[in-house]
Amino acid sequence: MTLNDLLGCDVVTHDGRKLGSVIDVRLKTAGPAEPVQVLPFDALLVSRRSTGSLFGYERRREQGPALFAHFFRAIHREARLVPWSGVDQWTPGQTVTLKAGAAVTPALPEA
Amino acid sequence: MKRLLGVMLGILTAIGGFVDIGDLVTNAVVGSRFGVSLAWVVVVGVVGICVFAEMSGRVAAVSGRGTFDLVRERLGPRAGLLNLLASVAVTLLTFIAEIGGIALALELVSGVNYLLIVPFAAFALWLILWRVKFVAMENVFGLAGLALVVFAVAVWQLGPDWEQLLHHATHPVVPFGEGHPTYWYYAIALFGAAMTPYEVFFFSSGGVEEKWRRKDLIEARMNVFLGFPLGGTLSLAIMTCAALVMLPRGIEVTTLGQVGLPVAVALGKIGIAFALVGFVAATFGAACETGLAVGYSVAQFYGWQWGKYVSPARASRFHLLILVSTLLAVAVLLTTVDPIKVTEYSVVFSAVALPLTYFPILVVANDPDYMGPSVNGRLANTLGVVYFFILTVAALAALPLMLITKAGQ
Amino acid sequence: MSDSPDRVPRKATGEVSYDAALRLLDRQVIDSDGAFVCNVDDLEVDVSGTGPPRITALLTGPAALGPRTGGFIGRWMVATWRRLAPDQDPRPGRIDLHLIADIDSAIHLAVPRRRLAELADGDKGIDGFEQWARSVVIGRIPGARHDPE
Amino acid sequence: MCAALVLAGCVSPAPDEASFSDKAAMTAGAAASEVSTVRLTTQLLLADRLQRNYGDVTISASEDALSSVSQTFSVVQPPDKTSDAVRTELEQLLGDAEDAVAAARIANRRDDHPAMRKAVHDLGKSATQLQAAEKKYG
Repeated sequence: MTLNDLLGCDVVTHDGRKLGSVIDVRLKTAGPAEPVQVLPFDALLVSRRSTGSLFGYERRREQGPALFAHFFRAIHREARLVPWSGVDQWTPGQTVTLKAGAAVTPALPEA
Repeated sequence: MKRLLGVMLGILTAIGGFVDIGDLVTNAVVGSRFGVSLAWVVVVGVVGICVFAEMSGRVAAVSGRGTFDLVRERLGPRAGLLNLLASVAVTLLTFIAEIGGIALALELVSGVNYLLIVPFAAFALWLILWRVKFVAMENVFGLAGLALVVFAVAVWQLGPDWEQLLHHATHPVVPFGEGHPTYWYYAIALFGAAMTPYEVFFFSSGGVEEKWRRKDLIEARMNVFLGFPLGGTLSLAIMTCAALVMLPRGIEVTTLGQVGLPVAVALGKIGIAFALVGFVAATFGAACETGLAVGYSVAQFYGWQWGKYVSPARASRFHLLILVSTLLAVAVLLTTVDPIKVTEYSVVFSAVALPLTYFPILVVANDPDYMGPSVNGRLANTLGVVYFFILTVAALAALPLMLITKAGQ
Repeated sequence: MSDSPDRVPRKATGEVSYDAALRLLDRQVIDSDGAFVCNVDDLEVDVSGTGPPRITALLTGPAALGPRTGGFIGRWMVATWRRLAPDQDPRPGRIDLHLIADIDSAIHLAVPRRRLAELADGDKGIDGFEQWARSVVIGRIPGARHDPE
Repeated sequence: MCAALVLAGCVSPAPDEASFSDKAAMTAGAAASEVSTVRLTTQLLLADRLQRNYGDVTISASEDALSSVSQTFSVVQPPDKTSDAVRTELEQLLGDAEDAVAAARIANRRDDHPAMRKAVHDLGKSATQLQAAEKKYG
């Protein structure tokens, strides 16, 4: 299994509603000073589009230029963060199905 | 004292290294057809290359990453690959034009047909890229390229009516007999010549090779902010020479020989001797830079070892790329395609390809993960966004204008 | 290069999480001598055991990059590489996460590149093309092993 | 890119009279440019202000360019009688120009100053006529 089997997968809620597709995976480290041993999945970033998601505007507040930030945040205004604990099932290369009551929050932190 | 000398040397090589075959040809062609009515484009182009080079130099120094490392990281492998193919194609076209330019310059020196010179010039070039250190290469060709100052002396010697010249430059009108599409087509060509993408790949990769740190940024910025505008002045001098000597005689520049004739009018044989040294140095230097830029781009995209600070055996794929590009350039030139025509197309396609690398660099220069506290300030971002729009408009307009004007006929 | 004071090392920023596509994929991998090794073409995911899936290794080479490139070019990339690879069933180059010393704008390894082949099981993908280019063309040209003058 | 190169390099047959005289004007202009280049180069060589090799290469390049311009024009199909007149007149001028340039090349290679002075005069006349033709047809 590789990360490519997860990126781009459709993300579907338990009642079959499509949230978007996986644009990134947040990984947890053991701590800032700890050596990198294994990196477990922490959360999924989900958006309806993939254009420009590698610029990071939809998940970070501080990055300019303002014009680009506005543009890409508008494209990804429905970008969501879903904790991996809320994932029910992952079919590699196809879909990720969420549990009922998974905590879906906006990807962009509050200002 | 030693540091000051280093800074001086850097600025001088930046001036001498600014002009390449694209600048020589395009500025002379434009001067002979449009006078100084397109001089403003050189100014816009020089400010643009300053903005772009400062940004990518800063990114290189702070993050230690070359341009195509970042292009792939920000665009992903698919869009990144298309970007790489387009950029490398344009850089290769420029590389071919530069080698052709060396051969044409040496033809003017020796009287030997340039096609016979091409293989020898290419071999000498490859040998330099194989053996000579980055800094030595840059300094020798940059300093010799300063011989092109002879064009500025020639303008002064021709004694133009400065007031009138300035008036024409600041109140541009399309000259009689030229259409508006042609005017704008050459505006884009001139812009592409001033802002050729390889300059930035080369500049930033050089920064990574020489292991720039934050403290080296001041020096790099001086090179950019003093060297490039002064180099741009040489471009303007070449244009003005053609405007003063060729335009009144109804001569449209189509060969490298014609580019130098105004210098002979103003300064005679000694002037031509300087101009020839300048032609050879400028094209040789730029051929080295474009050849390396091809290797840098592909190697950075795939994460291969690259650079001139290790022996060729430790960067085999990088050197294989350079070798293959050189052979390809020779093969193309030996089809007897006119190197001046190749040059004219290369500068226009440069303008088309520019936004592809400019945009990712602008984004990364704002990314705190890479840049920490050295992200773009307000000025860099304002200029950065303004130029993003200028570049995009120029890139989109270039090909339609090329078709409408039949490449500027 | 890993000791450079200018980069923004992970340890200094106190980051506790990474976005994999943004921070790890397509990054340059640099060995303990400062030589460029490869790019991160994909990441290995381990789904065994309880708990969430874990990234366990960096993957590199056409077999990893091809599927991510997709389309005709991606398939062609993998097919060509399969044909040229000396192994029967070649796998992508693999670098275990244990070998990573630090992550900043690049991924810095704790070992020199020549040890990678011994450490990674069955890896030929990291250095195949480089070795081919060296043995067939570049290494045969006089002066290939001299440092530039 | 290739398509653009091909398109730009094409010379289409002239379908009507206006486009034929446009082509004639362009041809006259391009020819005048080459003739003037040879004239300027010869003047510089006469005044010993230009290296011999440089002058030689420049003149040969202009001679080649002139003959290619003239050849390209000679194969354009004139659409009507008016165009025939334009064609005859311009062919005459192009022929004169090619003769003058060839004479200049020969004189320069021999370093024959009187012949070079005569060539400068002839080239000047040819350039003036071509420029007048360019204005007339354009």
